Amino acid sequence: MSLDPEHVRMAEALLFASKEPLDEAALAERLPEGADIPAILATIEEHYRHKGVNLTRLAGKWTFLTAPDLSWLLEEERETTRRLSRAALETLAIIAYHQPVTRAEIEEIRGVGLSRGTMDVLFDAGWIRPRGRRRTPGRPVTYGVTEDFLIHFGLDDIKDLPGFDEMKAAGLLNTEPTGIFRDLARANEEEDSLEDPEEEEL
Amino acid sequence: MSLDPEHVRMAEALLFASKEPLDEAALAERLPEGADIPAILATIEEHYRHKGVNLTRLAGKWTFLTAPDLSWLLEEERETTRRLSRAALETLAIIAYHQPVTRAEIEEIRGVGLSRGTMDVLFDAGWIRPRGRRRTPGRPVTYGVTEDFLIHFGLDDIKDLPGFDEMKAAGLLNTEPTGIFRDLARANEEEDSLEDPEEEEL
Amino acid sequence: MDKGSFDDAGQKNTEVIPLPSHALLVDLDGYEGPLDVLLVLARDQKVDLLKISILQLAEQYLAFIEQAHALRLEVAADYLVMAAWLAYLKSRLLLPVEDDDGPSGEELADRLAFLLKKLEAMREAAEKLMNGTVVGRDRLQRGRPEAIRITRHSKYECSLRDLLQAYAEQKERKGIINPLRLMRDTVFTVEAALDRLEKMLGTLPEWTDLMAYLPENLSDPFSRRSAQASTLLASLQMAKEGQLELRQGATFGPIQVKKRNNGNES
Repeated sequence: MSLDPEHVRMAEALLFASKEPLDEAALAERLPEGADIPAILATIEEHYRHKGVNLTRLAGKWTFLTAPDLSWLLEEERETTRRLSRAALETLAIIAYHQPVTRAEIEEIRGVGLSRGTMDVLFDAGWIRPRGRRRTPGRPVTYGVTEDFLIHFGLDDIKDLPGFDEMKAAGLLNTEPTGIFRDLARANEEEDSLEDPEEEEL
Repeated sequence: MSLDPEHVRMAEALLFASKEPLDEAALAERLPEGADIPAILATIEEHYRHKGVNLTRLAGKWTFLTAPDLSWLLEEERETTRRLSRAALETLAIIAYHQPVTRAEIEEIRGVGLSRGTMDVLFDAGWIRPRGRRRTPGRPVTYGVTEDFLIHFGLDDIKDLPGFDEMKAAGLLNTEPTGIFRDLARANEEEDSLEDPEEEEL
Repeated sequence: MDKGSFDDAGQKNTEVIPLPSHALLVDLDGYEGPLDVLLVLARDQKVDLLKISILQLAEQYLAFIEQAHALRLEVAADYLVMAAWLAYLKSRLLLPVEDDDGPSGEELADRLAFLLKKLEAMREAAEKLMNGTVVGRDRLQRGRPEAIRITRHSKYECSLRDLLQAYAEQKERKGIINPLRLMRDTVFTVEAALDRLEKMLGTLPEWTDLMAYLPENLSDPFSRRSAQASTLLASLQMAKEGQLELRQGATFGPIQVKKRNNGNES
């Protein structure tokens, strides 16, 4: 049986304009009676096979899609400069000073739950990474900062993070001492040998 | 010079993928350097000329559209078009054919004051825009149509408006005041500026 | 204001039926000013507008205004100004020219005819535009555009000072506020709500009550309230990310959500 080229044109237009992929029944309903839908689709499929767009079957329905080898054309990379939210900043600081630290510990320190986006932002920035699992019930993941973090903040080593007194001396802080930084500095020195014995690698 | 068929595929993919018309610069930016964009477009245009979708030039940009003769088929996909009042439609036509045109000139042609809503509707639809100021006393704002207008009405250029050349040749598109009903126009302007004090702002 | 509305395609526009003049009086409001009335009257003469008898037209218009007065219809000022102007034009046309200041009656008549011609041209143009090829109505764009996927590489700005200050401030704040202890078992977390919403959203394409997304097995009122709050927060988060749309018909009314078609994200 020979195909009516008009039917092919109609199917082409419908498949192009439709907001959803169309199944054969939907096409049959719109095309003149007696149109040989499978043959029409086969013709179009073959015709577009080597073009920039292909007729593709998705879940039993038909739609035009960009040829897979050209999908890179539709990708664009953009760089935007953003500021960290307060929550992200605090979380990052906690991870830096307390690493390896679990999510629950971060929440404990901040006194509020961590929203998912906060950690995502820090991962996105490339500043934190999972370090291993704590050997406690539930084996929670621990987090630490990355090499990028050190590079960004100009630190050779995580131990170079200034303690409170130094910061105050340098005029970086105007908060009154609460003692925590001293404890913290000590805690870091004691616990934060780089390969933490408590950790196992992920 | 022979065309690289891969370039044609790429342009095809880009034009198919985008709902908005693309200009040659946008294509050139995404295609490999040295791609002969006009030749590629000419090839695609010709290839699709008798298909269910055609490559069409609108407002100087390129896009695939369903073939004009298949309009009847696409009832379901049709977008609901905006209902325009008669005043709005006439005003739109006057702006399109006479641009750049001032509010007073529109009123002169229609012989009636423009109610504020009329222009608002057209701005809202994204079809008109302020173009500048006329260098006459009072420096009135002039208006013109937008690219969206051209695209919506399937025009490549303002000169493609139906009957544009004939009207122009017949002098029907001159905006010089006819000098009659000066009283009438003045009566309208005064009335209008009362309800509409910030009209002069761009 | 604009009384005469078009049908969407604007077909109605052109059907300016040559009405007998008395019919004009019935619906004065339907006219777009005096020129519009003149144009309708002029079409009665069924000649090119440039060859029209302006004298006859002026008489018709004046009769029209008179009748409106007789019927005590309110006639707007600009219609009256036009009547006065036409009365003047009529006298200029009928009386021999005595002085040479200003344009002659014939010149004025020609200008009026030209103005009518212009308005008619615009009216026809408007109609042709609406009856022409309209993209979105007669020729369609791609129904499922494939948006250019933008991969954003965010570069975060943050100085060491920012970081340390945040840490110090946080520590201080915590010293004042008692840590909040969450009752983990009964609390339905925002994360859980996000997961649940994301998984379920695709299955319900239409506007759906947000509360339909709550887990079913919530027995005690506390869990239920927690789930409600978390689900609302999750939906706000997802709306912000452009994944769904939210609507609320009235204050305290049900909040509805719908998956957003991110088809033409640019």
